[in-house]
Amino acid sequence: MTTSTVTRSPRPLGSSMRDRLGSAFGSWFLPSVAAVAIFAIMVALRPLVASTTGLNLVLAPLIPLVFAVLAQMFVVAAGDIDLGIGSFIGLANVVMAVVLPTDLVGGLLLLLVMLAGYAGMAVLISVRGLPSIVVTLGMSFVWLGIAILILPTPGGAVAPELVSFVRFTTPVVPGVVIVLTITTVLVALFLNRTKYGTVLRGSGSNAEGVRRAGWSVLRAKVSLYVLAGFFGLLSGLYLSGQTGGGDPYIASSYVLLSIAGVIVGGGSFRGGEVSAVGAVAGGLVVGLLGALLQFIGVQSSFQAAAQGLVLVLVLVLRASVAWIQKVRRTR
Amino acid sequence: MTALDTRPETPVRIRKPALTVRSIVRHPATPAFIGMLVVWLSIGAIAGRGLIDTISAGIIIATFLVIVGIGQLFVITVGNGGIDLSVSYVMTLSAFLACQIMAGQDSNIVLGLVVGVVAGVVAGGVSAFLIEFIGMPPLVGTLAVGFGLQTITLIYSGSVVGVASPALSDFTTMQIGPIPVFGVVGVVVAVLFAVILKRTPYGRRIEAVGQKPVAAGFGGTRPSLIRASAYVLSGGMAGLAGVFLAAYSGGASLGLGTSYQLASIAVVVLGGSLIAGGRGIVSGLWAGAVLLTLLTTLANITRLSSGWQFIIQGALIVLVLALSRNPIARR
Amino acid sequence: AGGAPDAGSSGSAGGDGAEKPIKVALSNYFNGNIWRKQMEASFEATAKANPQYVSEFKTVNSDGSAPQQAQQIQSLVLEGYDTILIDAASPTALNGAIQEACDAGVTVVVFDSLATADCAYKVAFDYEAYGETEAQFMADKLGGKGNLLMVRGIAGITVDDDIYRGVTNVLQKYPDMKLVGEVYGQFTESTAQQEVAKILPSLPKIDGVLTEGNDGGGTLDAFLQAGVSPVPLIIQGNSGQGLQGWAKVSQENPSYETMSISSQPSISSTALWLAWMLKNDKNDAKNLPEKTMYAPLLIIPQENRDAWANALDYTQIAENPTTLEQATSYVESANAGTPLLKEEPLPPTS
Amino acid sequence: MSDRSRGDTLVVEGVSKRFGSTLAVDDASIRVTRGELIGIAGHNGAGKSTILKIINGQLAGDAGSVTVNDVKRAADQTVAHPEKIGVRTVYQELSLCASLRVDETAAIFDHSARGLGWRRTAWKNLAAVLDDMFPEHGIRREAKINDLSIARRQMIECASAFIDSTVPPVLVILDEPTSSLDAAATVGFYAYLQRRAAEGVSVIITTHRLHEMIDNLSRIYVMRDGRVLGEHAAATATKDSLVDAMGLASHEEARTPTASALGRETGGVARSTSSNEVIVRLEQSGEDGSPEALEVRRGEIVGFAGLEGHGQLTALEAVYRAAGRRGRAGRNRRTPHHSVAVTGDAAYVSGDRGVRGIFPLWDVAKNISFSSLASVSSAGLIRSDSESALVGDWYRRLGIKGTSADPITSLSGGTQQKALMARAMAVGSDLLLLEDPTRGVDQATKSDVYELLRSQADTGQTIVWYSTENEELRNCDRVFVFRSGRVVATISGSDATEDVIIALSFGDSTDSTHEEELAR
Ligand SMILES: Nc1ncnc2c1ncn2[C@@H]1O[C@H](COP(=O)(O)OP(=O)(O)OP(=O)(O)O)[C@@H](O)[C@H]1O
Ligand SMILES: Nc1ncnc2c1ncn2[C@@H]1O[C@H](COP(=O)(O)OP(=O)(O)OP(=O)(O)O)[C@@H](O)[C@H]1O
Ligand SMILES: [Mg+2]
Ligand SMILES: [Mg+2]
Repeated sequence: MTTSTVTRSPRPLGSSMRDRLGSAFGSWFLPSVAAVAIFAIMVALRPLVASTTGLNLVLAPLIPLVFAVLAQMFVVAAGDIDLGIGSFIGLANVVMAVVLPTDLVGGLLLLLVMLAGYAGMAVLISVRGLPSIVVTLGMSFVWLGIAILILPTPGGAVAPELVSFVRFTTPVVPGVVIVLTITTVLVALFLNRTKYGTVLRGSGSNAEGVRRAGWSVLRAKVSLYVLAGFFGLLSGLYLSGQTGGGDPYIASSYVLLSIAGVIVGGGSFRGGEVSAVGAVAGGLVVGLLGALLQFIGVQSSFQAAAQGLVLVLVLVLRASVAWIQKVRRTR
Repeated sequence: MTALDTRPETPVRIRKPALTVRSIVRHPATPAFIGMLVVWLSIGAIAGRGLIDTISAGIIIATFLVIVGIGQLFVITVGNGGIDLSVSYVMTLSAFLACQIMAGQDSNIVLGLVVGVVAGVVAGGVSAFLIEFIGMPPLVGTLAVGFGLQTITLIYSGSVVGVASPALSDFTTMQIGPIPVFGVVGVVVAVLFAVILKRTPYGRRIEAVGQKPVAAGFGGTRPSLIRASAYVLSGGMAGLAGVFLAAYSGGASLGLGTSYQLASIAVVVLGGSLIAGGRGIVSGLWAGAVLLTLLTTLANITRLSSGWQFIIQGALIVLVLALSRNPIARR
Repeated sequence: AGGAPDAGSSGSAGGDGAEKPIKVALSNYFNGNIWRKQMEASFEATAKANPQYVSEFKTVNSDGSAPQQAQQIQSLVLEGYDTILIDAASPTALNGAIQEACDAGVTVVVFDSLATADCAYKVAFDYEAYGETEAQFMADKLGGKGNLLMVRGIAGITVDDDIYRGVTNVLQKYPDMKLVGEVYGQFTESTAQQEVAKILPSLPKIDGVLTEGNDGGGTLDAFLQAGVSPVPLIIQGNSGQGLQGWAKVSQENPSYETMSISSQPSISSTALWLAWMLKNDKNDAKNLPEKTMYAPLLIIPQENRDAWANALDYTQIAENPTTLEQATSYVESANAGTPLLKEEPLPPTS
Repeated sequence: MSDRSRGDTLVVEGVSKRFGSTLAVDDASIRVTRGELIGIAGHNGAGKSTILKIINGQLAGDAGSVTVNDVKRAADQTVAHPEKIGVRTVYQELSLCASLRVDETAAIFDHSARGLGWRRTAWKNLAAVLDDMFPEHGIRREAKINDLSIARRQMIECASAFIDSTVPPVLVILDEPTSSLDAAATVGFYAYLQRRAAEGVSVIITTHRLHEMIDNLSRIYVMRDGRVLGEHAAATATKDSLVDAMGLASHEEARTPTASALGRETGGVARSTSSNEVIVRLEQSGEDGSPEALEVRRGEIVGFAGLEGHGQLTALEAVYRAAGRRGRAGRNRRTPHHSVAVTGDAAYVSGDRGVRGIFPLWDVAKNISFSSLASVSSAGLIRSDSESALVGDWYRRLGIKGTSADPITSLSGGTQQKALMARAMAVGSDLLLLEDPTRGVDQATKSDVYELLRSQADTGQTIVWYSTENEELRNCDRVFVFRSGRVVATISGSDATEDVIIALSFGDSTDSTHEEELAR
């Protein structure tokens, strides 16, 4: 008797390319290629970019953004979205510029309280089953309000030690490259090569399954949020060191940029589907995009549309690659 | 027919239980109405005057938020992570388009309104395409559309003198006795859409798709079409709100819609609708819009510092959420 | 007083052919309102009309993001611009990038919304004088007493803080003038209108309204719509909408007299000229006290109102295009320690 | 093996559990000795999963006690980490994380895998069991769970329950572990269980595949409506005796005369009441490659049968999508194996209530009227009197108790299912499609449903009925048996016994490769 081959048919009802997004190509590969490509174009246009100075100039402003993307990545890993990360980073910046220089202990304490705030949000979201998108939106006002209370108008002065720490570089390898590499490797190792990192990714993907295997899902969520808060603080640290002063609004654009970075970096809102390398690459892509458009000479008025277009293109590309893989597999 | 018909009659109670105090207290819109009353009366108590005029001014201004909010409510209610971040950009573009057509004359009011709404509908259609066909997450899809609209507006507005029709301007601010005509329009629109949501097959489908798209699909609807329709509706409502707002303020201006991007989401949630979809409460949205509109005034007349104003706003959003009962948890 | 943007091209600054043109970029952090659009346009018009002073120019904007603007500035350095003009997203956030640009030998001029970096030259509006001027006018008109409402800009930014400080400086001297209400109008006519409309019913009778720019027209509309009569004294913010509204009120009530004041978008041209002077070592620009000069605020008194109201579109903002001569005089007055902080020009005749 | 090897690993005494008005477990007692394999049989909703969750301490019971390895606790106490007392569970619904790799997944279960090389350790432990249990599993350690077939995922879950971890397994609880495994894998699985039992591990299994229990276990507890009715030695039990004990047989007898009373003696295609109008046309390529067509006529009841995962559901859904809307023609639908055309419109009853059926935020009335909104509306508005009338009518016809203003989630599963039946039937469509419609429905209601379906067919509605319960397919006029995506046989309803269907499902030779193909 002949055995006919059963092939996969498109899933019945309610299916769309959405299902393909993120699954097959939810990885670090495409964003990394994109980041390298953008960088290559920039070097081709201005060879100076490839020099140590050039790298420092181009990449330094991206470091806080990359940290913000990593922060967002941890929240997305939990299956949530953080609309408050921008104000949170702004508050961190204000604390580092205003409180830390005069009151080291009080400042550090305040930063710890901020981390505790993230843990609290995780508990609230997890235990009360609240929508993260609105809780974090509400908290964004709270962070901003505290920042304005501490520093009514931009100002303050960051401790010189912090400035020199952030500006650290070597003559051969630019400091920014070192920081980016170390961060990426550490986060990737943690997420992929430690057991708890794996549990955290698993908890975003199937919380019940992870709970049944004997892990605390609440603790996992709190861990992810605290990690997000920690990287938010790091982002604030680098912003403070780079700018030397405090500004509550400094990172307000990071909310949408960080979400875009995570998605471009192969993350998916279904939770658990994140990659550190991808997120860093996604952050670089989103951050370099402005510079690239500027190098190519896109008019300033067109920059918003160009950014939107690139977002769409990257996601369409990912959807198509996933689709092609799927078709090939059924052949 | 069969043995079934010979079964002794089972008493069937079909009618809904009567409106009891308990059912009112537990209604999801109740917190928003109570909040609205508390804020309104507090303003009156602190100021010691203008109780009626405060609420009529508040209701007029809340009406713009009610109109965009209704579109946002449909998008959120239809589920699947639905959120429309493009509304603010739609409002501004539609305002310019309509004002160019009206050009300070009364003869082209209808055409101006139609063009403003159609522009929003087209934008909503593009969002729907990106989200339902390409499979982009709504957050990113609508943002990409927003970026595109922003650029169009920036370039296009350079050549336009946007002055609204005086008659339409008068209409938005007209009062008969203490009753603001435009506020009545807002109530009528809210009632209309409440009826659409709760009393028409289309509205039932919106809520059904928001609860269980697959179940709705097997129940005879096309979830992706229903969802797409919500984005189109949202675009149209944002366009309408943009035209009215331009009329209210005499003409179009850049940044006209900016504050409505997140406010439109907040009022939906404040009003008791579920951010995860499946339950939309238009009455609550209306109260939430008035509440939010009057909240800044309350903050202003208490002369609190702006930092505290932000903190209170944020805390209020989180508090109302945390206290509300969510039948099905989260997204 | 005004002139076409190229009025200064006649070499009045002692042009002798040895002058070097500059390769200049404008970094604007936000172009989403009309003031910023006019500011960009002024820069581009001046640069385009004066090829002997400007060899190459370009405008970039960063959509409201300070870190992105910092990156843009660094990219501009890599692109080889020898001069960068910056309307800064934050007083502090760009200082690192600016310092690096200076270190790379780039002339940096910050203007309007300033950054505090030491190495940068600054073209400022004296916003404290803004507040003092309008408050003093108010005090004079109202005879030192009355209830005031203030429409402020955006919470937590320097401009708002400076103007407010100027206002309170003056009001301290007049104990009978009371600030009975404050709202935030976000420098946007429609927002100002809504916020004023909401707070009006809960305020006592208002005698005057202080504003911070691009908000007077909306404020006036709010009073008119609330049926307040007579309309209080509202300081206008130089927008076409506000000036036309003021003209209309005056038609009905000839005794209604107020003023209009705001910053000028053409400050970008002033910054451009300063950069050129620095590059060519003219007018002792390098030795400006604290590297700071002022661009005058534009005041429209009653008698200039109709000229400006007719010259402006509904959404436009009044400005006096800056010529090289004007810029030179601003620099000289600053060097002399008597900076020109305000001017009252008539609209340029085109 | 220690000398207390024949002691009791598990003693459950007098456990009860109530969910609202449902008494899910009623004074149940169970005993498992060391190294014993026992089964729990019972109808849907009998309380099997519930008692298992009380045993492993994930759910608090209301009364009774549970003793594991001589440690006794009250049943109302939950256990945070059952794996620490050697109790392992494989749940009915899969609990793997789609985004993880196989070795990462193994590590999540394996608390002994830690330190450097934790992934290698975890994989080594898992692979040891996998190789032993399913020698031809073909699972690679780098594969992502997302890319694995359901069968392979189930293999991983089964294997992970037996790995050597910090605390070795003492009692393993398996809730329907073999539902996606093919025959060969199932054989390997039970052989493995026997070996582990010989080492002293105790195992409790639930499955609806009764012959598996009879062939492989030592004792079988039978549950019905929450009560443990008795225990049967597998050696002497037969399928009939179990079915008897589960209370299905009495129902069987009660139903048969009704069926003949309805004039269905011929039971074949050419039933007098059915017209010749073709409602569904299903084209496939025959065994020799030539096209062949299967037709369903107006008024017919046709069952879709076969082993799970052989394309019945795909075909049923394709029929639904091929149907038109009211007054509109449908379109041809293709599946990998069929081209489907339908005349008229269709309504669908889903068996997976939770995901594909109910609208949990709504009351019962809205749930029922959802598919018939047009008929209760006038001028675009839903008329509440028409809606009430429609809902009331179906409340009476299906004998649903309570108020239609109750939230649907407050109803018992079976009643929810009735509401879903009402939703689909109220449409009055040409075609009624049923996907395991009696899942979770009690026996009395089941026979009501069968009668109702028959009467609907008599009024000219065509019914296509997918079922995993082969027993109930005898209520069909004809049954299409699926294998590897194609219809391989059509038999008349009266011939559709479990044995016949299973024999046809497997074909001449057991097609043990189909899972592989399904997986790719
Ligand atoms: N969390 C719950 N809330 C309410 N009722 C429940 C809950 N869990 C189970 N029940 C009810 O308890 C009864 C027993 O359910 P259980 O899941 O134990 O059945 P089962 O024998 O495992 O059935 P199946 O063979 O379908 O798996 C059913 O009537 C079910 O509807
Ligand atoms: N979109 C899809 N992606 C992946 N696999 C699929 C898809 N559609 C069907 N399959 C696989 O093809 C096989 C046949 O599926 P189908 O649903 O038709 O069979 P079935 O007998 O109805 O299955 P079941 O009863 O297990 O749901 C199944 O193993 C299923 O997992
Ligand atoms: Mg079960
Ligand atoms: Mg199936």
